[in-house]
Amino acid sequence: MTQINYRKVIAVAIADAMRADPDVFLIGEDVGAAGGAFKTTAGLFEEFGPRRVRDTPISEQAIVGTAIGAAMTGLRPIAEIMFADFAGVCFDQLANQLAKYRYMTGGQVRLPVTVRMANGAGAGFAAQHSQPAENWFLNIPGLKIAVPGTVEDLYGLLRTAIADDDPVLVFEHKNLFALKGEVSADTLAIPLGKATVVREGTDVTIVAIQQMRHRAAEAADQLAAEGISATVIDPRTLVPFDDEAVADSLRRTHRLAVVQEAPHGGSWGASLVARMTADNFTLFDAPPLVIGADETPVPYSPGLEDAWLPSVSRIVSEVRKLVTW
Amino acid sequence: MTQINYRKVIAVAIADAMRADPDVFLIGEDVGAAGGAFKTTAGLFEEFGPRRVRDTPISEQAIVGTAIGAAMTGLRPIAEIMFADFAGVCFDQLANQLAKYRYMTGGQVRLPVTVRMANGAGAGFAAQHSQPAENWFLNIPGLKIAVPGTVEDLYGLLRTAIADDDPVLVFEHKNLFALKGEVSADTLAIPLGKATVVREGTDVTIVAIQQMRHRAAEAADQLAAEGISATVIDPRTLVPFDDEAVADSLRRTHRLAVVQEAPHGGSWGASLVARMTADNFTLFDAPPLVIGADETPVPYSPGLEDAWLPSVSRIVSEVRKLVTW
Amino acid sequence: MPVELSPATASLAGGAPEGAADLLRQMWRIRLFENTVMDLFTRGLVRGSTHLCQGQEAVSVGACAALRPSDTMTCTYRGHGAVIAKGAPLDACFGEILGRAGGLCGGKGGSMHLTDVSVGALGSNAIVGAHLPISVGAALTSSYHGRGDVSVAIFGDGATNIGAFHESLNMASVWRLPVVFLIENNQYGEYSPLRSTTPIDRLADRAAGYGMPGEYVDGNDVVAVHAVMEAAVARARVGQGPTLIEADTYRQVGHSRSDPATYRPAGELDRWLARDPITLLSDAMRAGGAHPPPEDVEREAAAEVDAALRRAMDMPEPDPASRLRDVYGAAA
Amino acid sequence: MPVELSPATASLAGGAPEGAADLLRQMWRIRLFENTVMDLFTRGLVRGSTHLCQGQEAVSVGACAALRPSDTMTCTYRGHGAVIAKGAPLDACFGEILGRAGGLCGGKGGSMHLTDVSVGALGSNAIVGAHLPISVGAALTSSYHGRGDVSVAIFGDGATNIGAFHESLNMASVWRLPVVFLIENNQYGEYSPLRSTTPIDRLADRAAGYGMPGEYVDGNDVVAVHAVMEAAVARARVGQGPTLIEADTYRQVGHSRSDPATYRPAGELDRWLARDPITLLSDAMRAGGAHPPPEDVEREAAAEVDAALRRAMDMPEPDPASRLRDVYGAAA
Ligand SMILES: Cc1ncc(C[n+]2csc(CCOP(=O)(O)OP(=O)(O)O)c2C)c(N)n1
Ligand SMILES: Cc1ncc(C[n+]2csc(CCOP(=O)(O)OP(=O)(O)O)c2C)c(N)n1
Ligand SMILES: [Mg+2]
Ligand SMILES: [Mg+2]
Repeated sequence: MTQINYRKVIAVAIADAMRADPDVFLIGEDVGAAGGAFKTTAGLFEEFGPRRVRDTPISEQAIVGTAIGAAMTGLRPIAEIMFADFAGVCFDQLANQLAKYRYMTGGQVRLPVTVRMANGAGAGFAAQHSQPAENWFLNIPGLKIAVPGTVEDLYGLLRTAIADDDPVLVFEHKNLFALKGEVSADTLAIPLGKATVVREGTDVTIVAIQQMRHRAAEAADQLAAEGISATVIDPRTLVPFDDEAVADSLRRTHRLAVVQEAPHGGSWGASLVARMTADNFTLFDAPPLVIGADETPVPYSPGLEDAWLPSVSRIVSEVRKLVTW
Repeated sequence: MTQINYRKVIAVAIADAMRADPDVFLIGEDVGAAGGAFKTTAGLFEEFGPRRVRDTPISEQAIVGTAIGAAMTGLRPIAEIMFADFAGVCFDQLANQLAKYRYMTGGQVRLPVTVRMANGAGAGFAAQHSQPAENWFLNIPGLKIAVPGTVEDLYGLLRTAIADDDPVLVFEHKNLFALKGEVSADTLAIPLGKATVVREGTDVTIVAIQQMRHRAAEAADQLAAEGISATVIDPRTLVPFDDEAVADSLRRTHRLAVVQEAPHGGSWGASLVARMTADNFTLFDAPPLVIGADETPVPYSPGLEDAWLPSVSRIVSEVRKLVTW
Repeated sequence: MPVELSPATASLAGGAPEGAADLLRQMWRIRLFENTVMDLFTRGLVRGSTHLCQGQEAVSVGACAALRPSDTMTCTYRGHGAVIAKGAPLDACFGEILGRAGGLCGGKGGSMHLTDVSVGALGSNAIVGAHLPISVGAALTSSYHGRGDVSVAIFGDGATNIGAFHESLNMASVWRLPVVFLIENNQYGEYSPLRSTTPIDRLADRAAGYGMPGEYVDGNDVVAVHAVMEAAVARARVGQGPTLIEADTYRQVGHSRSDPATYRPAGELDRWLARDPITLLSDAMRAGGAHPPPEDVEREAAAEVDAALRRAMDMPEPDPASRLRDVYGAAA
Repeated sequence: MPVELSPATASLAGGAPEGAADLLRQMWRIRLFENTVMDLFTRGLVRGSTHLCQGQEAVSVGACAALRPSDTMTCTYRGHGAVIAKGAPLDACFGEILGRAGGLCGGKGGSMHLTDVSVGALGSNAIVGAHLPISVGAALTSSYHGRGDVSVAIFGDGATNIGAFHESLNMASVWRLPVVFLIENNQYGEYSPLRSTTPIDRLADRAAGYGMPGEYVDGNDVVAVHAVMEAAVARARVGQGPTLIEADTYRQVGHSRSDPATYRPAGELDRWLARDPITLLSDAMRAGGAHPPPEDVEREAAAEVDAALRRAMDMPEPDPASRLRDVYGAAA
């Protein structure tokens, strides 16, 4: 298989899903003729036409609501919310409708809706276009959440999300668009709730997603040079979450660090730590650590944003302290 | 001072604030002539008139946005969002505007906006009118969050919120409306970020807010009868959070249980546990525990909703297990 | 503001048309259902809140009579009437409000969320305006498959001021989707009279801003509602796009169970009671000497409602463990 | 869709009015500012994104010329022109886009969030439609204090389809607040031509749905924009409520820095370039033999922009620790 990047694999996954199932369609602002604001849906309009690739007005509530109504009546919509931050303008549709409709109706409807959103900081887009917005949805049962950090995971999780009968939010990290990878037949079958072990080590378990997965892996390389052996785990989905993969590693390392792009309050990292300390208390030889961003909005200026995001060197130094605790 | 209930003290606090500062005004759906959907603002329209007590169309985005614009230009708005769940339809205004405006402009504006919302489960309002929505805002730096659980705290925190130069979300728990209490001169001065110790004990620290604070206190009574001595702490505000009060108690009890109305993922309880285990790891003699609701939307039927919410007996039995861990 | 309407409007002036008995029967079923629900709440047999539609029956009955079973409908927390009019069984409706296992939603939804997908009642929504885009989505499915099914969203006057209304009408019009937006203008949003929240007199006029037809109809005249809906549905079915309809009516009861509705101007309720939709149709039927006579229709409906309530009262409470089901379909 | 406009419209046909040189100077300052920003991005001196307004200068310049300093204005990510027109200093605008400590927002906001509260430029918003209710709030303050100040929200054609637009216009009208809603209709929302997302031809027509006046104006004719704004502002100041204005113009550049704008029909750009707002005004001034001549105005503006850029380039980077400030005002 040929190399492809994180940006381009999106359209490949969507096209494959659309070819496989005539009920799959794509809806969003400029997803069609223009190929997407990030060019992540280029070529789909040409192949599938305006019936299945629909450019919308700037109306996120209508986009998500339309996807819900279409899903309820048998279609399998993929809705794009251009930047994850814009989930704010359709939050009711996501949190009160999409997440709850099946439950409130006692299971009368299926909601196979995939909502794709470009996520995350590090590209100079400032406070309203950079939030790691996956954390907004953690306390809303009914939504599944995928956070792919590689080309393979993005392809595989997107296919899985589209095929899943429940709502799945797929966060595409916009600072990973240039990342390269290969899509093979295996990638098709990435289930929700299955972590991947990025590297194996014995001294500490580092859990990280998306942009931070890569920084964590780089930090692990540097730590290895110092003789510190780190496991790096990417859970790939936050709901469901593969607690067992983390616990399994903890049984060997007895130390846990979560690296995340978000501030601490209400984050997935904090929730993971709370679950792990509740369920695997005796495994810990040192305090669990969450390495995250400052409790501020995302600043614009490059120097400020770089300082805001956990850097490789900060990860290295905090993990080093953890290991020697 | 005379007894007053949680429902009625709201209008007292608002009236006192409006008398003290002519720039304070109230805006929301049916807050005026009708005295509020929960009758929490009764009498204000009669005293202050339509200029300062403004009934709005059903337009939550416009309500919050108007409050922001008014605050930025010198007023001190109190905006009511009738049910906290409706924060979904104005989430952008809360999360991307109110929380970030000061920061994005480099501190050019003050945003003394108080947003009041009726919160919580237990009254048979079903999935779209019962969520403990305070957890939606934890990963959004820039918002302060008050969760008063008594008449005194509601009065005091509402006054403090209105006087504060930053945005404060005040969650009023609708299952506490009948709760009685007294408002005295002291209550005026409840700062944000200052917990209250509901009862002192030596075996376990229970942290809980609003409805669950009362259930926790009742559970503590029952546990006391069994010889288990529990401290119950109500943090009263989630942002800022009085970590020190919890840590201080942990130094004596070495055991922590959070009782919350919400599911675990992304909750304030999980975040608190993660902070405590990171900062006070050696204090723990047993795994920290979060007693919360199921990971489902709030069901309607009384039997289902009662099973969903942590009950006094569930708190008792889980804390009992924790203490003997 | 609604013009003062004569006791009988044009469509009923010449007597009741064929099929009037069916329309009357539906209105009685709803009226008596709602009266019974009110009674259940008053007796403390139900907790939470409920929003009733006595006086507004002509809107949902007239509208749903213009639909075929494969057409879909969404509505609000004040949707008991609409869900019944679309064909949901009365016993399962009662059962849901009572929170029973045999309720439409197994007791998970309650009064504000009556849903019966099997008859095309796609859901009652408790967030003002939120179901409009969902109906747009149902219309999209119809158009996607070329089915000719029509989707109807029924909502209140107050909902015309929320963002989702605007986005839905615009998108439906751009895409010429088969959806009808039906405003059940009962003159109030909670306790606020329409004129205090809305700067125009005719809500149907908002249609122009979306390039779609806007129709106004006497919402207490079930035959007139039916006629205007039939025309809108016919346009939608053949691909001519959405319509906005304003049906003027009146909420004869409070907003919710705790509301005594003291904010109404003196005499207003009486004026509207004189134009009660059931009375209007019954009078027209009597004038034409209809068979069966209206009294028989009422009696049969009452018997049906009573029997349904008894069945519902016998339904078991849901198993507490059932609260953990139906969050996800696929394994989570 | 915009009618084809003649090269010079009515207001400029008789030559340029008094004050034309000031309007021209503002347009040149903005044009050259934007050209410079484009150059900074092309040279990789700025990261993130930027949205420029070349070709649209007449809208913000004409609008802001109708305002007094205590009047307020909000705008979008495409707001450099509006913020400059309202009076923000060029060097601090450059500084902000460059992310410098001396930028308007200390480097925290960037290109999409230029804000200068001291001159009434209350903020540039990066969420489509989100600033409309904020401008309603500023108008509320004015009316609360009886100040007579007017609040203006400038936004794009695409923003007229989002919920916040609807809620804002409705509430402003119900309360007759002193706010002007100004649509800068540049024919596209990102890459989508207006007609593909909006089912009506004249956006100003939406005003009727809110019971407020709707005005259409040639947005490339700065004098015409100014005139229609003055009338709306005058109405607002004396308590006659809001106005919706649609100013037709054209985005001569791509949506954002990465957009080559290949979706434009052949010839469209040329037709609009022929009606460039700066050219139109300059021609009218020349026809009237204006002093100073347009060339002098351009030259002075260029010198001013150059000097401002140099000052901005000399501003220091912000202290990294400053990222922790300005979240809260009171201690958190
Ligand atoms: C987004 C949102 N805001 C507010 C409410 C509270 N609320 C429930 S019903 C209602 C009035 C709705 O009025 P209208 O649309 O006229 O419908 P009606 O109740 O008259 O049928 C309001 C404000 C809500 N449910 N959702
Ligand atoms: C709520 C929201 N949805 C989508 C976007 C992405 N977006 C940025 S600009 C833009 C187009 C806006 O078009 P218009 O209102 O005409 O303004 P213009 O850019 O033409 O000035 C879009 C869709 C956004 N910023 N906010
Ligand atoms: Mg109404
Ligand atoms: Mg535009």
